[in-house]
Amino acid sequence: MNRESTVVTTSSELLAVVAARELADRSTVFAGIGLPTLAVALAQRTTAPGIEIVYESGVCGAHPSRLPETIADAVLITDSEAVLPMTALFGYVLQGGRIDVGLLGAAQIDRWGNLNSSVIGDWHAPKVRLPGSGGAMEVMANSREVFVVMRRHDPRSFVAELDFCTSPGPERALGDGIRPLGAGVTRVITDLGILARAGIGEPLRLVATHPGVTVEKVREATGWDLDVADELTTVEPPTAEELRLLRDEVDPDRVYLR
Amino acid sequence: MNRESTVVTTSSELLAVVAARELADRSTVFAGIGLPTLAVALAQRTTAPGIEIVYESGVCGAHPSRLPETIADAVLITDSEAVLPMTALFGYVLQGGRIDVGLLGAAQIDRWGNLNSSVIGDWHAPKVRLPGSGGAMEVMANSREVFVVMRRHDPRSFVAELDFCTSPGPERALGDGIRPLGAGVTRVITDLGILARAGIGEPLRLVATHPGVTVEKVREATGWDLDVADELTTVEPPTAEELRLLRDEVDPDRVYLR
Amino acid sequence: MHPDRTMTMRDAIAEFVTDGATVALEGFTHLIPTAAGHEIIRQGRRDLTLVRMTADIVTDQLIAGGCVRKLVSSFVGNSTAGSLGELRRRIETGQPEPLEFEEYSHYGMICRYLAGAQRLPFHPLRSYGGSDVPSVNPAIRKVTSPYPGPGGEPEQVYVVPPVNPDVTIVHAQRADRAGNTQIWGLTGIQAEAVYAARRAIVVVEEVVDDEVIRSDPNRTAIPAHAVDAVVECPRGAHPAFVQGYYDRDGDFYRSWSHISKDPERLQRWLDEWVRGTADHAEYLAKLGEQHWAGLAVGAAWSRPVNYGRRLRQAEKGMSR
Amino acid sequence: MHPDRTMTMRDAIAEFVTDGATVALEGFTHLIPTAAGHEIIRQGRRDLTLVRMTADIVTDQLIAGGCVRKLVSSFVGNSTAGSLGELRRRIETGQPEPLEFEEYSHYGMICRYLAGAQRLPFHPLRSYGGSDVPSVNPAIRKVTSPYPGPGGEPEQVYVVPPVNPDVTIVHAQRADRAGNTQIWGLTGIQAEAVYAARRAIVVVEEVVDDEVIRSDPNRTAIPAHAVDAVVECPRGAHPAFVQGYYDRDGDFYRSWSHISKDPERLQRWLDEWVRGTADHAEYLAKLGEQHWAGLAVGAAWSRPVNYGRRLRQAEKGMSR
Repeated sequence: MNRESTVVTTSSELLAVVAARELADRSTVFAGIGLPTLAVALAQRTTAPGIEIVYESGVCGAHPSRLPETIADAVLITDSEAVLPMTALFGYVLQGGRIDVGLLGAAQIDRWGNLNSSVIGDWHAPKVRLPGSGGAMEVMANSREVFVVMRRHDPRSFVAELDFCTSPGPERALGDGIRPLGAGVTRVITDLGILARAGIGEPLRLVATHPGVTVEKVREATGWDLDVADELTTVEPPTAEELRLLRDEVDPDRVYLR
Repeated sequence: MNRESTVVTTSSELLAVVAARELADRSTVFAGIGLPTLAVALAQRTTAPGIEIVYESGVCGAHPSRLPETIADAVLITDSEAVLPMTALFGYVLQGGRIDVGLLGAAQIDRWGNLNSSVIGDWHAPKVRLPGSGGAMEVMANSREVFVVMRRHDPRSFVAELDFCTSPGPERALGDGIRPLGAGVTRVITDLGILARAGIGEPLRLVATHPGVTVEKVREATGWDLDVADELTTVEPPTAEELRLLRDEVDPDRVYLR
Repeated sequence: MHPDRTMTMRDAIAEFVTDGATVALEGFTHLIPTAAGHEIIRQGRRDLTLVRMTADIVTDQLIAGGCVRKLVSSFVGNSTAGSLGELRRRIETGQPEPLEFEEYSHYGMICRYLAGAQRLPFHPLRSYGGSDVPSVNPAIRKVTSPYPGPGGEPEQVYVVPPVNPDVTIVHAQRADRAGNTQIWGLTGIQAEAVYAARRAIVVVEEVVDDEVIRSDPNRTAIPAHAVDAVVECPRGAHPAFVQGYYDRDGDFYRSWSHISKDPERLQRWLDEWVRGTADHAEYLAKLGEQHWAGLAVGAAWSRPVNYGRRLRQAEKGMSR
Repeated sequence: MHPDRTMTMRDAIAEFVTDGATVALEGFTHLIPTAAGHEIIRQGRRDLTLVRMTADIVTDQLIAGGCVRKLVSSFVGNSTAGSLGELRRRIETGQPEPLEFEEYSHYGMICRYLAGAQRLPFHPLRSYGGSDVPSVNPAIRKVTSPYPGPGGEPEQVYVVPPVNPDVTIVHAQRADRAGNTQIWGLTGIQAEAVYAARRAIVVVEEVVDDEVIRSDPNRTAIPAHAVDAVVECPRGAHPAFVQGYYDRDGDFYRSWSHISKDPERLQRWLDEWVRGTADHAEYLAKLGEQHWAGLAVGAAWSRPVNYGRRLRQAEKGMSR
């Protein structure tokens, strides 16, 4: 193992560190496996010691003996604090409004944070059939706010028009006559920087870039005319301590770190 | 204990025996404590060996070490086959249509089998405030059919007009624009005899009297002009074996037998 | 890392039960939060809206204690043991002051908790068609289904509105200090009542170590994230029972019909047993240890199940 | 007295799964009824409507086996391990024949099961507002609440219709011969899927004695009255896991993306592993006992709880 390699930071490490910082002081996170696992585990050790991760499978207060490979991995269940049936997890916890931050990914995102995880192309004869909503639509509709983590910031994913809107933000809900319960996407963390929006009615704006990334590069990688915040900052690179925690404590077997 | 006293049959014994016979070949019964407990326990030993009693508390397949004193008695839980949360009991079992026969009592019943267990007098300023529906309304709405057991057949209980309709039969539901799911009350077992009706749209008719009870006596004890079935029969008195089972096996401590 | 939510009963009631609040107490015959009800009386709370499916002895006591302005319930009776004297007086005679009563059926109440826990605007159910209950309770309404009925006709169904208590109080066998609460025997509507509420107090027979809870996570009916206070109060459900801990005090249930029948006797009882005791420990001391011998239960242990543990590569050959 | 509902897998599938039926298979990563799916393929069922929240490997196999006309689902993917080749071909190219697909979100599916289990005409939920899913699925509709929204305005909410499968098939750790079924670890939506169905088949790792079930009645997720057939089929969830019995076969999940990518390879796989085996025992024999050493799990036993036993009068003094 390569304890001293803090100079070279991988994309997974960068995204996990940035996401962990954004989770500061949150209580409950609804998250999947992979990058979100790393981010929450790091947040527990740094910015949000009391944070609890709730898994779509129904597990609360997991104490896994190994890094889980799926959201339903047996190691998440054994030694956990509660395993809820799906009716309780989706009905009482998620729709009941108990989640501070939902972490989502998607194939496409637009300027309002609406997400597509269903199809590329026409739904009736798609070029690519993607997995669909799963619980993503519910995470979007019910979490107080949503963070999206995108490994690759490019115009194919950051689009002016979604091919299909699977998980709509509050603006689309309002347009459909439905009262939204959460703020929708408030943070998008990518390999180029961070987009953010304050809440309903605001488009995503570039608020920070990673060191060495220009505003021009981010705007070129974005399929719509991206606004830039006045107070644009540069993301603080991962500290040696953050990297040590990730590499030595959170994922020593390199299950998700690449 | 008085093994040979089959001559003198108490009212509880009579009602329990008649109810047990009416439960022949039914699979699932939703029942309370007291007379229903005796009737189902006797049916299990005679007319309906496979019958299962489901309690409002959520207990299925009880094997109590003693006769239970309430529908939630601890002896019903220990050694039972399943204990369901209330959402499952009322939602999936009862409203889901899994109950063949619901057993109910009431303060008042009318010719259609509509029941009052809420108030005597005006609801807003009642002479007597009764317990109310509990789950009775749901038992009525959702069981395939309902048997009512009334210890005392008199004009105060068998009324032309209910003071208040707590648990309506299907005719009232239809009148309210709601599709009924069950047949409502099909049997009323009393200390004078048995009233029955074939189903929706039929009033209760006298179909059997206990030995020594005249039709006139039953009609006088009924607050409406009671129809009498053409094929009126006399209830077969409890057999020695039925009484032995009740007294020696079902309720040897005389918890409910009086 | 884990929050410690343990509090004394006095502090929990003082902090989370305020005058005028909507308070749900749940527990169906089993696990009734009696001790919490007594503490509400001791602290003299007023104008509460009390939500409770089966309004029973503790409800009668809270009403007699002057705490309750409005009752929302689906069954008002002393189990199979008789009447609730104070409740009947209030409703039948309006003396000493009237009690507002909002009446439902059991499933109506369950659906209100379900809607509350799920942040739904309403919950449909197949009850109430033709009943007089909606005529005295305008909160029970109808909706037309957007799908045709079995004969192709438009289908109507009754609905009830959500209930979102300011605080729900339940009693349970055990919890850890963070609030992960385990219940066995009748689990009732406790989880839904807690999730429907803005705040939740869990009163337990025992606060236990984390490992106890974590050895059987399926037993956790209420996860810690839904709990605001954990109060350890052994025998706090008396006269109700707690599966595996103590039995129902049937004599007390029967005696309540007599105590509550006479308003002066009822007030004397409250003065002596509730207002006259500092807390539940004093109430228990007054009952006496000998009283509990009659309510003791024997052992009937569940068989353990294996949750499994992931083996390291080296262990795998050996395990078979 | 107790009915004996045990059957062989062959007989249960032959009796309860008919051509053209609506069949729900549930189990969320955990307890997937794979062996039942394979038997459906062996028996050559056609034109099924398959209802399954997480359409995964067994779904891809059933589609490739020619059994499925229509899929009702909220997630179509091979977990985190890649794609479902056959499902994607059918949807993307319509080859070798098109697959009807009715798309929902997870909670949409859950609410369909809830409505089905409760005989409700519809179930409301807070999803779908602004989503394109209702535009491709006309079964998802809106209802106006009869209660005003928080600002007094009329409030709309989406609803889904009930699903009532002709048969639901689930896998579980254990059941008694009558069908009282116990599940631990992830319990998912299994109980609702069973209650929503006209018939239910429960496939279990072990049929156990009544006393095992009755020592812990809270563990019973599905009571006997809801079950039509109990099939004992150890290791019947492979490649999925069964908490406390065996672990997930991650290698198989990863290999499925490759197998299913090539339609001919996929058919060869079905010929060899499903159509070419007489039953699940032969499938297991083909995998080999050694394969299971890699999936073995260690021990993590739950701590027992006391359900209590009522004491006779004479015992009461002694128990304290």
